[in-house]
Amino acid sequence: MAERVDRAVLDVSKLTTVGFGMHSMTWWGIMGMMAIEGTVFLLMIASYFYLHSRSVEWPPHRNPPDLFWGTLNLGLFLVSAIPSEWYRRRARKGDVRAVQIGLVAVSLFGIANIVIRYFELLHLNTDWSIDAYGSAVWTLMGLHVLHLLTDVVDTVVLTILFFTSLVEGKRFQDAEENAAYWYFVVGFWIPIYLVIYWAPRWLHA
Amino acid sequence: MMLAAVPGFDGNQTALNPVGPGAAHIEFEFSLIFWITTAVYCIVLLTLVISIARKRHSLSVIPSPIPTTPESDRTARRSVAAAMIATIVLLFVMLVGSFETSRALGSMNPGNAVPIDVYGHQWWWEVQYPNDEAYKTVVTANEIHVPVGVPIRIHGTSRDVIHSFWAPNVQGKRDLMPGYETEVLMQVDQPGRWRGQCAEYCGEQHAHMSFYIVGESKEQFTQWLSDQAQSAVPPSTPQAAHGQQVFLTHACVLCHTIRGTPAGSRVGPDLTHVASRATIAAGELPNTIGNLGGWIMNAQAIKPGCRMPPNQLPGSDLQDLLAYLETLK
Amino acid sequence: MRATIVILLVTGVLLVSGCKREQRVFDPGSTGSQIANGVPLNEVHAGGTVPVSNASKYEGSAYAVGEGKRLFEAYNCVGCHAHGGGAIGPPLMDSEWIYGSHPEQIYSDIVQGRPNGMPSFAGRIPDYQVWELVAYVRSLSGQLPSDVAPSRSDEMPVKKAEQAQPKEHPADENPQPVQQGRPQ
Amino acid sequence: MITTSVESQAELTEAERLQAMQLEHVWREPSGVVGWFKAAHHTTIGKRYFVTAMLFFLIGGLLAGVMRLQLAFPEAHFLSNDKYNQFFTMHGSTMMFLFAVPMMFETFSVYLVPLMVGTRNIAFPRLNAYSYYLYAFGGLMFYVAFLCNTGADRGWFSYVPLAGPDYGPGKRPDFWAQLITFTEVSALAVAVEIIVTVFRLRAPGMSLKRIPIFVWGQVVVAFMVIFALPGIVLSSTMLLLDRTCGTQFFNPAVGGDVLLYQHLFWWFGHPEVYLIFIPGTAIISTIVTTFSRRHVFGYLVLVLALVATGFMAFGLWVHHMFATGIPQIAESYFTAASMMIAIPTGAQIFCWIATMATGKVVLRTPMWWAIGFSFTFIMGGMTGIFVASVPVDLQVHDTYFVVAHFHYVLIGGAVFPLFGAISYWFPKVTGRMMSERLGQLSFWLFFIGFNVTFFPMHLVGIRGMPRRVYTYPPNMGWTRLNQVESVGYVLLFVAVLILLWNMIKSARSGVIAGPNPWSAGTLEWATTSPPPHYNFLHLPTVNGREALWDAAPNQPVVVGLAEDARSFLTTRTLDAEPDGRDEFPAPSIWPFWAAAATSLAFVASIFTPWGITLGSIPIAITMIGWFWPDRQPAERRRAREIWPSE
Repeated sequence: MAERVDRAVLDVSKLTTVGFGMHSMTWWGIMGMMAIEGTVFLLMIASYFYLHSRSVEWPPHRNPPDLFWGTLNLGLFLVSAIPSEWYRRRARKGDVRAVQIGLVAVSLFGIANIVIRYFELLHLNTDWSIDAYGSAVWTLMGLHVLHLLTDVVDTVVLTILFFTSLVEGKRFQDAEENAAYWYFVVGFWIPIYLVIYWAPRWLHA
Repeated sequence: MMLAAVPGFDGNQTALNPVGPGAAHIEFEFSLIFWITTAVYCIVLLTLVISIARKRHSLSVIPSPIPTTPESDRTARRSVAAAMIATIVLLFVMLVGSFETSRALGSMNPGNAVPIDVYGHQWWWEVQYPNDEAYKTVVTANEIHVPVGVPIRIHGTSRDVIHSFWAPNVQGKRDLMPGYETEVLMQVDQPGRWRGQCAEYCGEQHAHMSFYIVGESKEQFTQWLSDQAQSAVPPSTPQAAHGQQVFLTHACVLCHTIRGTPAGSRVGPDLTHVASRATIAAGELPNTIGNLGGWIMNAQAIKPGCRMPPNQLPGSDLQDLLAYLETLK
Repeated sequence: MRATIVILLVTGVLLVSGCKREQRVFDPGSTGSQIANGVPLNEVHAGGTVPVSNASKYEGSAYAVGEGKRLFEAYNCVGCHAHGGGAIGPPLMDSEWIYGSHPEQIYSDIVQGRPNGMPSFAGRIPDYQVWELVAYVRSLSGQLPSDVAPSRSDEMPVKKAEQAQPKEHPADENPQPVQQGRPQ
Repeated sequence: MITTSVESQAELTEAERLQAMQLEHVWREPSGVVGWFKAAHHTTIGKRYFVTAMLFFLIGGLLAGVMRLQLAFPEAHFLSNDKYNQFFTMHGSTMMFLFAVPMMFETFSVYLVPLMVGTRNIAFPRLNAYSYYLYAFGGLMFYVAFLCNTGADRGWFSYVPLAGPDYGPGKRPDFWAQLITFTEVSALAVAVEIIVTVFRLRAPGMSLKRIPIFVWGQVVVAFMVIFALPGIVLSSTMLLLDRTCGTQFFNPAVGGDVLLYQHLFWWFGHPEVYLIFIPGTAIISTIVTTFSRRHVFGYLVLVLALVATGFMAFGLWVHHMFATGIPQIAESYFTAASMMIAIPTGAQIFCWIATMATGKVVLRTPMWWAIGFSFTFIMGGMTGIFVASVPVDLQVHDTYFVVAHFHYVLIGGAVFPLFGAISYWFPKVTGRMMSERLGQLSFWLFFIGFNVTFFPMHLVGIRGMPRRVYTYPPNMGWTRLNQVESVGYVLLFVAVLILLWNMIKSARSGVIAGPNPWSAGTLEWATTSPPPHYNFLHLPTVNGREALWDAAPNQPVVVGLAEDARSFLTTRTLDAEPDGRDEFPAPSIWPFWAAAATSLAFVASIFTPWGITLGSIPIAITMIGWFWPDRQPAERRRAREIWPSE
């Protein structure tokens, strides 16, 4: 491109157009979202314990949620991190096939998580309209369900996208960030799981 | 140091005219902060104006930026540092003052305090003087009689939404919240009627939710308390007798209590000694027979949204009812 | 643009219902504040007249229904009817209506009283409070729109919030509102 | 008239003219009605934010006028108590959620930050458009509700239980809660955009210590938004759940707690105040620098002060709850923390004074607003110390003293800088100067009117007048002062009208400004006024804190970005060294549809718990439409991809 010779220039035409992690815009966006939603989760957990501090019995004359389904889901979440991590790394290499397989796998995991989540909700042994404890448990659960659903939808859409001819560098970035967001959903399930399933047991004792 | 001298701040609902140790402590801290901040404000803005005036430049031309070096900024740097130090010192002074005041308020001796229960309602104050013998418990409304020079322990909560109990001449405010029991220690050193008002927005009639703290000598107070402990006097005149019947056969009885009669509902204020109070409608109207009549006929026109329904009694019934209520000294 | 129109339409609907729902009449005026009495509803009487339309005015206003809920406690209706489930008095949440489920009928139940314990409020409370009670009582069995019926109370939850109450279908639901206020 | 020094339109070479045409073609905003809804350039969206926020400012001001009329006379019946409660709640909520934050944060950061850091557009432009539409729809919903007598009436804080299911009949508090949801989503979106813009899109050479203070201010605010708003996200959601789904968060009878709401609300509410005036102080730093004709004194101190204020803001929320009777130890901590806030604020003020004292002060209109700011904002800070001291607060809390205090802080700290900023950046946005005469006239009227209106509130507050009362008894000694306040309102009103008139008139017939009428130092002045949609013909590089003042004789420009696409340069966060090339998405109608779908879901959820559940389906569909890539640009990008070599 024609430039006046006397004008000092900084030529950037050799810079990469595809970047991962901190080099990708989307990564920063996702980080922002996580910061926001993470704060919501933390404040909700804080509210849970605040309500506990204001009550005599916890949970108020009823059993804590049944452990089975929640723990099962926890296990499933943790396992799902393996294919997720695998396709995340392959995405950095631009390996379409691997990313396709990984995304399909994680989508299936996600759907399984949702199904199990349904049974979890059936075994919380409380109701949101009974008392503040019930409200807190259900809201905490609801928040996580919301993220789970959103991310599974994202993943499915991205999976479909990866079977079209629209695949390009940006899509691999998306794939990587999708994995990152999945870790967020998985990661926050651990504290929430502990609060919902174990806090009542420990606080009860 | 005192700001109470300032005209306009000598009213019966102002923090700067303290009539008890609580408000007095606060007034001291208030004045301390007032004088410091006023001085600082003047100095800072004076400096600002002067420096602008000295460095003012013509408007027509915007001069090109002037180069600055660490050297050229040395004096500025020193003065800013000095100003910062001064700020921190003064803040510290005011902070200590604040802590001292809090401590003083906290250390008001609760030992022999007179216990009084206050319950916030939309939009009036229920006042109780608890007594070990329940039947001697005095229940009244919107008027808190206290002996002068004796610590009072106000024990309060709310029956509905959040209200805030505040009589500035006596003590700082305290919120009355559903689900919470709270305690305020206070003391009135001057006889008189000190006005208080709800200070937390509580709905339609938040503006008309006031009360009076009546400081009186120990004797007067004990006298008043024993009077209030009595049941209502039975009606002596036929008119009053009929008035009582009106009361018991109309809506009144559904909400109000008159001890010594079948009327025992706790929805509205206890009227056993209503005639002994100076105001009605939570301090809004002087307790005259005319106001009382208007209030009974259509409270909604006076205090829209309040819980007292209109009662369009036939003229004679109303007269008798009023006559009866007037006997409830 | 189109979506803005959609939004405007939605809000337009709210506008119509909203104005009525949010109405807060504090001073019921001379008619409303007349002390209710037991006269037959169809008989014209100073302030005592109860036009059929009157009910909707109260059943449309969330504030009026809320007041009704408060009076239901204040006037100790709960004493016999509990919070709608019934105890000494009949339940008010079901589709069973001994004296009819229409507002005018419930009005006269309250004003005239009924055999076996239902006292008459005639000559005691003002007309408009009766209507507020009527509106609330009908909300107990889900007869009112859910955006008008009260939400949960700040008490021990003993039943669904009125606004979440499924609509019961009384036997006399469909026939025209009775012209004659007296129970058939 | 003024003579603008330094670079007026440098003559373009033939090559540059072609380049300009090419960029103009690539970056042009879609035309037509539909195109209007596709627009995604930060200057376009920024202007829309400004107009909308200004509109709400006027409406809020008018509400205040009606209240002043009601309060001018004791026991007045001009407004019923029911109406008055709606008016003061609408006034507060409008000024906080629909004016102050969208104006001081969204408007200014969206329009100015990309220009100031020297890039072509804001990060995530489509999200930016989405945030605007949500904000607009939220305000629309709130006021349509108000028009049908469903105006929020429980105060801008809507404390439970008063706003709760048992004491807030109808749908008024629900609309309030959803307004919160609307505005918080848009603010959060912009916060993310600003952080990424500043961290990734700065001009080469603009290392951390060269970022303009204004940009620093907006970054601090963006972070505060991210961590503060979740507080009210939760509290308003809990409120809505309690009201519509029968949850028991705030029902003391079954373990609920009314203070939980206050804690969550003020966790947001206190930072809220700071994120309203931090942009204000940042604007003042900018104006003072330009009109003192020198680099600002104590750049580092100013930046640290902003950051410190941001952090401290989260340690003070309880000082709004002193009257609830909290433990002594907590009291002491929050008193100390609240007073400490005076240190960073004081530091900033001293630095400004030092800047003026060692510079050449040019008293143009923006500078007058800066001076007015000092008088009012410092006063607000001083009364802030009263409020910070627990014992004193127990007397002044919820009285007109506090009303006076926060109007001095917020009008002093936000509206004065805002009006200063308008007269300062107006030439950049419109290409024309504002009338100096009218500008100073409106300043003096506003300054006097403001003090006449709000100073007496201190006094009436100390005389015991509580807030949020729709009337007062005649014998309290409050009447005269209230009447003075009402008169002051008229002055304020006229002043604002003159300002508006000045804007309209100058936009049409003002003197042509040229790129840099104030010969200021920051990058937004390095391009034409108004800026083209590609912002800069050559992306600039930076050599100092005031890019234009410190530019080297032959300051390099960036070349090598594809000009047939909306491409831009990313730089590293710390040293702003070039890092990579990327491409902005094209304008699209989808953000608008997504916003519409979201709005429908929010409004529906006021009336049925299913609103969100079912409403999420159209949201999902529109979002997918939004993110689904177009074939042609995808192929072009793929053709030119350069992958990192690992």
